Amino acid sequence: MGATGLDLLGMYRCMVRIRTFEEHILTEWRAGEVPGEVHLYSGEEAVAAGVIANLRVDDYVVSTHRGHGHVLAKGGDPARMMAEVFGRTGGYCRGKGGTMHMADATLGILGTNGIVGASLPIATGVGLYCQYMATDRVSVCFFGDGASNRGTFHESLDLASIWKLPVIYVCENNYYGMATSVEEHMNINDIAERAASYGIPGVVVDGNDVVAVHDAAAEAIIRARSGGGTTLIECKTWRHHGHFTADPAYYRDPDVHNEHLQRDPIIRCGALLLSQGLATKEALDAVHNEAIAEMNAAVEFSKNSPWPEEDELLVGLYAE
Amino acid sequence: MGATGLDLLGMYRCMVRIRTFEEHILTEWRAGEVPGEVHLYSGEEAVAAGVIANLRVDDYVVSTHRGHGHVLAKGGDPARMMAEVFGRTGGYCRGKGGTMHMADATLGILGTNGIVGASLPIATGVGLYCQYMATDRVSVCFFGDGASNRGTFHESLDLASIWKLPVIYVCENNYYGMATSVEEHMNINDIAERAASYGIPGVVVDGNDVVAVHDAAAEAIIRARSGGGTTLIECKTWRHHGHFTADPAYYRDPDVHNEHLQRDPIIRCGALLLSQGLATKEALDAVHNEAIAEMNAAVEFSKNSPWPEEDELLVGLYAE
Amino acid sequence: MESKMMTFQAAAAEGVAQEMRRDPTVYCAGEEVSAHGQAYGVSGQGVFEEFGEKRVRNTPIIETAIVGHAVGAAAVGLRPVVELMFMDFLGICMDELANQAAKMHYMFAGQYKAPMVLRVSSGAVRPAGAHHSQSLEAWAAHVPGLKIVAPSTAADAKGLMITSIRDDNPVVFIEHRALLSVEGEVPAGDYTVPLGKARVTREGSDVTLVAWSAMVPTCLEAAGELAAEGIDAEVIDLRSLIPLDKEAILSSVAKTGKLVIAHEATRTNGFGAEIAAMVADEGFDLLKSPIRRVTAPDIPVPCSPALLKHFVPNAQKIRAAVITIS
Amino acid sequence: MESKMMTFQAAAAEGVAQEMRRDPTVYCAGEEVSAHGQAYGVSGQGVFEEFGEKRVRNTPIIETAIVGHAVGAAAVGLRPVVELMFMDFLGICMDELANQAAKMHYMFAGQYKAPMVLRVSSGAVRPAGAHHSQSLEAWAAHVPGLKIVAPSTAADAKGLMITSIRDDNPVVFIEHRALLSVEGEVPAGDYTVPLGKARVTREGSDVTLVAWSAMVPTCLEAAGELAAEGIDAEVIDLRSLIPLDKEAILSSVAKTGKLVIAHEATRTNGFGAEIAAMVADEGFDLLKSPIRRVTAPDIPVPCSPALLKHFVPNAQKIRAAVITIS
Ligand SMILES: Cc1ncc(C[n+]2csc(CCOP(=O)(O)OP(=O)(O)O)c2C)c(N)n1
Ligand SMILES: Cc1ncc(C[n+]2csc(CCOP(=O)(O)OP(=O)(O)O)c2C)c(N)n1
Ligand SMILES: [Mg+2]
Ligand SMILES: [Mg+2]
Repeated sequence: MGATGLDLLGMYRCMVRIRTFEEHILTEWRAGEVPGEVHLYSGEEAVAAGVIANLRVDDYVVSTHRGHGHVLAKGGDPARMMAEVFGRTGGYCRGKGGTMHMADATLGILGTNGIVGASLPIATGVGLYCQYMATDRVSVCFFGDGASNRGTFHESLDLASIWKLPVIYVCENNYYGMATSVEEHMNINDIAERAASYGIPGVVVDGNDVVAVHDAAAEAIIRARSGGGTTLIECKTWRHHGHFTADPAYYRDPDVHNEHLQRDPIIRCGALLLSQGLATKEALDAVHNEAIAEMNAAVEFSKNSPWPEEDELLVGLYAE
Repeated sequence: MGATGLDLLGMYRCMVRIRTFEEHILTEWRAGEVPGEVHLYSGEEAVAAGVIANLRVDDYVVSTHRGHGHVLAKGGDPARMMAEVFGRTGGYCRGKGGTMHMADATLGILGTNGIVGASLPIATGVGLYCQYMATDRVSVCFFGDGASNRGTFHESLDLASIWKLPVIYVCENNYYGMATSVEEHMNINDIAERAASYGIPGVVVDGNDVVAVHDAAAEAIIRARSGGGTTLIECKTWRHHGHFTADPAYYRDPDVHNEHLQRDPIIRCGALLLSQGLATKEALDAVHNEAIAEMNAAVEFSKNSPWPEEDELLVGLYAE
Repeated sequence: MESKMMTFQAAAAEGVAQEMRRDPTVYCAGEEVSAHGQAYGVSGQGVFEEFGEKRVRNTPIIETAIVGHAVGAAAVGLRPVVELMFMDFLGICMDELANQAAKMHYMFAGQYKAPMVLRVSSGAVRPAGAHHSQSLEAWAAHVPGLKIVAPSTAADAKGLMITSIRDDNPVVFIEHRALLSVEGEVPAGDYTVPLGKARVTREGSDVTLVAWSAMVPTCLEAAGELAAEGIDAEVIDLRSLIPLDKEAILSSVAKTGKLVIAHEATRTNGFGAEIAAMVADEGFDLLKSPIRRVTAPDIPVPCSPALLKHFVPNAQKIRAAVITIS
Repeated sequence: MESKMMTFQAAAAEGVAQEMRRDPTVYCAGEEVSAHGQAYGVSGQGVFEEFGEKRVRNTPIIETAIVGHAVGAAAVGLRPVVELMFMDFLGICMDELANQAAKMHYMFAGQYKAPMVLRVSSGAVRPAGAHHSQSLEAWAAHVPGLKIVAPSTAADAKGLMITSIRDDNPVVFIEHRALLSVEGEVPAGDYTVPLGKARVTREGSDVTLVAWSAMVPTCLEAAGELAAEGIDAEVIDLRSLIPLDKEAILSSVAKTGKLVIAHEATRTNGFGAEIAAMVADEGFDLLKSPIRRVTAPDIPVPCSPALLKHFVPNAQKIRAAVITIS
């Protein structure tokens, strides 16, 4: 399947919005406006955009510490996301959650998550719900290369495979977990190989090629919707910044880094749109400008959003 | 490699001693002499005997809830083992441990273990010791098919593979974890396939053929001793009794059960010894008779061994 | 209300079955919960036969995923009743329980909740060794967002089970193995027992004994012995640890001025510590004597029956503790 | 003894490095402990450069195997110093810690021991959310066989680290992130601080404040404020929770008759409960007023700095608690 028939411009817009959101956060973080550290998604946009382009609003996404891209792609409101990162009451969780605990129940977003590898069992249970209720919905689980070594990976894929659950496990292999490279943390090249341990399909895709990601995910999701069960998709990608905002990422070879930057998914997608005549330069510029305006507004909203008051502290421990 | 050059009779004796030990326990359990439940190793003797025949006294074994076979094969004293099962002061752990917590530090036996899957990380650390101290010792880790789904399996093999540790992970696939069959608990046929997830060799062997087990283990152990790292060996075997002493194992198809009983590792090994002229019928009978005498004595010892007194209760929480 | 004699185990199963009939989103999952495995698990008991493998789901030996998947299923609309064969395995799934299930509602500002029940069988009964005997409720008690239920009677096993399944929060439901075969009158039908309401199992005026789960009958036994010595003990069955019925404890101590807490868990930082600390703060002026705790000693559970009998607190030890403050 | 000013973090690292020089069986392992990762981990700090990757071992993100492998390595002869990047991850390795490391010596009747140190960074400092802020020492305190160390000064960080590494038992070593950059005089050379010996950080006669880790400076601050109001508080730094220096607490309470315990962990079943329970039993006759606990509330740690500042107990709250019993 190629780019035709796809809403390639839609995916382009999605990626640009993610990138712009993240870069705005970085700017604000450097200006001291953002409390704590943030794990930016810049560079990995093709994964969220390509996979989630296949989802309906009633499908589910379970995300990670590096999760803004997933939330935005699933339809998250950048203003409420940004305000959550800023710790304000206008945020998705009124500031209680923060960047690593940001959810939108109306969109089936089960939250970014502070525990590496925690998304996998949760997404498995969500997949059970989809199957149990006899829906054709799917559960999409994002996790990193580092997370793929955790026991939760193994147990979740085992369970999903024997129960034939409609879960798509999407590994975002950005070649590092913090400063630890894939070569250091596992003894194989392709995480997708691990699918064989569970008798499910495992696919490696170029995670900087939004079309390739889209197509691999489409296949898996169509299969899952129709009762065909679980898939593991490994997307090879690259994070443009350090592990989190404060990390200068000196541990990465600058030459390798630059090489990877050449494969920027947004630039590639833009070139494809132009070369296939699917969009004009002006149209692409408009996408960028709209995103900038949107994210400026999100920052503005967040800065003006009130801080939570002390009387919110004890609210909401239990569901009543 | 065939049976020649092997101490086949020694392995036979090992298997017979294990079987006799276990059957004595079953008899005593039925007579109400054994407190609690016991997981018998009967039927799986070729695994312990075949693997451990390759080990030296300074090598290590990490065992499971179904661990008497491993302890005996590594040189454990049946009287002290039996007394431990009986809860007496003559036991390896003075009765504090019981059947699932039985160790002999002088023989490198790190204990049977009550937590399914707990042997794997422990054996990994033992393997690190062997490598760190620049020895040519190895760490052998036993675990069941059911245990191979636990997160500890995944994390341990990942760590051992990247550190190239001299650990041999021996999966005793007896087709069931309690009443749950392998088909129910995993979506693949051979657990050895999971080795590919860690870039290490994975081997399937007939776990009722002591020679096959021996040879597969020999290859892995020689490799590990010389710095060649980790191996996963899957031994397909069968437990003759239920999951534990009280389990009638109605969930197993009697025909399948009987078929498996035909492959009794002791009978097979005995036939091989006879056919190759390595032992006479009388010699084999003598092995059995000696084992019976030995285990009778172990039972006797255990029954006469004093119960621990209350003043032992608080002794030994901390190492001083 | 109509009632019948049944075991604790059957009563808990009846509670589960009734809820499964009432609410199609309730399902069970765990190791050996299906047809064949009922010899091992605490649940099952006819439930599998009625509901089949869609709703009574046998799992591999994967405690992390048993609890972890339940969090996801619960968040989006199911009501999982999952189980650990032994409470000793809690450490394997503590992250899922504490960091995911318990925190979800607060952390997401109410957008998600995790209505799930984690059934755990606890206690040192048959000699089973250090990994199959523990009572670890104190770990859960230190996790804001969980509820903890620990019935001592068959009727409560049913009534609290139904309430726990209907609760919109994660509930750790403790079934002590010594109680499973104990019989009692159990109300039929839709019988619920609220969480956070202790029961005065025996009224008395001289000393308050607080317990839960299998220590309740042990306290009653001790109270019987004490009565013969002229000491009139009140026995409080907490039924749920979280929420804790502080009022019941404090009003009893207001009457007796004396408090002894009994639990089978090891001593240091057991849940008895929380009760003692609460009373030493909020009920200090009511107290006439030191607060005693009768607990297992701070050791792993020994296997030999000869040691095990000294490990588990018994009526004699409770009696002796009461005597020291009488 | 010669000494020099250094940070808590550097002092802990010096303790580790000295032991590594002295004893070749001591090694470190954990996530991001090697050269590149020191920006993230609490350890490292020059240790990697000196000892290299054999003895400072970077691991994948596998907390279960980090702790689990350490148990095996320790049992046969190494002395692992392993770490969790955040104490919040304790639930991932609780089984290995509680069922294997802690039980080994007792369960095997002394045949094996597990001399290992589990370094954990704790506390809510920068806004990092519910999974990167917790203080979970109470879980470990309910596990017989573990020791728990929680220094509050740079000197203790070094002296207790050396003692912990030499201890033949598993030690959970808590390093509060708020303390890492705090400086203090640290004795050079082979400086050890015994476990189980609390320190009276400030003498006083009116009330006893008991704390550990980052709550010690907070209590000192509160004591300063109270002094201005004519209340003379004694501040006890426990330094280790297990073993617990009961004597130090009881003899202070014997003097003051009043006890306030401060900890950053959430309230219910925190380690403060154990201290209160111990004193309400063994020190009841010494007490003149209710025992107060000043703790975090029973909620997940909120992320927003606007809420976080109300979550962590501060000097004002400690002062206020003291006032209620003064
Ligand atoms: C269980 C757990 N261990 C460690 C951490 C600390 N940590 C946060 S992100 C991270 C690296 C994750 O790597 P990867 O899964 O590859 O995701 P990436 O950051 O590359 O997107 C680590 C170790 C954590 N949050 N949770
Ligand atoms: C972590 C854990 N979960 C569950 C159990 C209960 N249990 C004991 S043995 C067993 C089955 C183990 O199956 P397998 O690994 O195949 O070993 P086998 O008994 O067949 O030798 C189970 C579920 C346990 N002891 N530990
Ligand atoms: Mg990564
Ligand atoms: Mg098996």
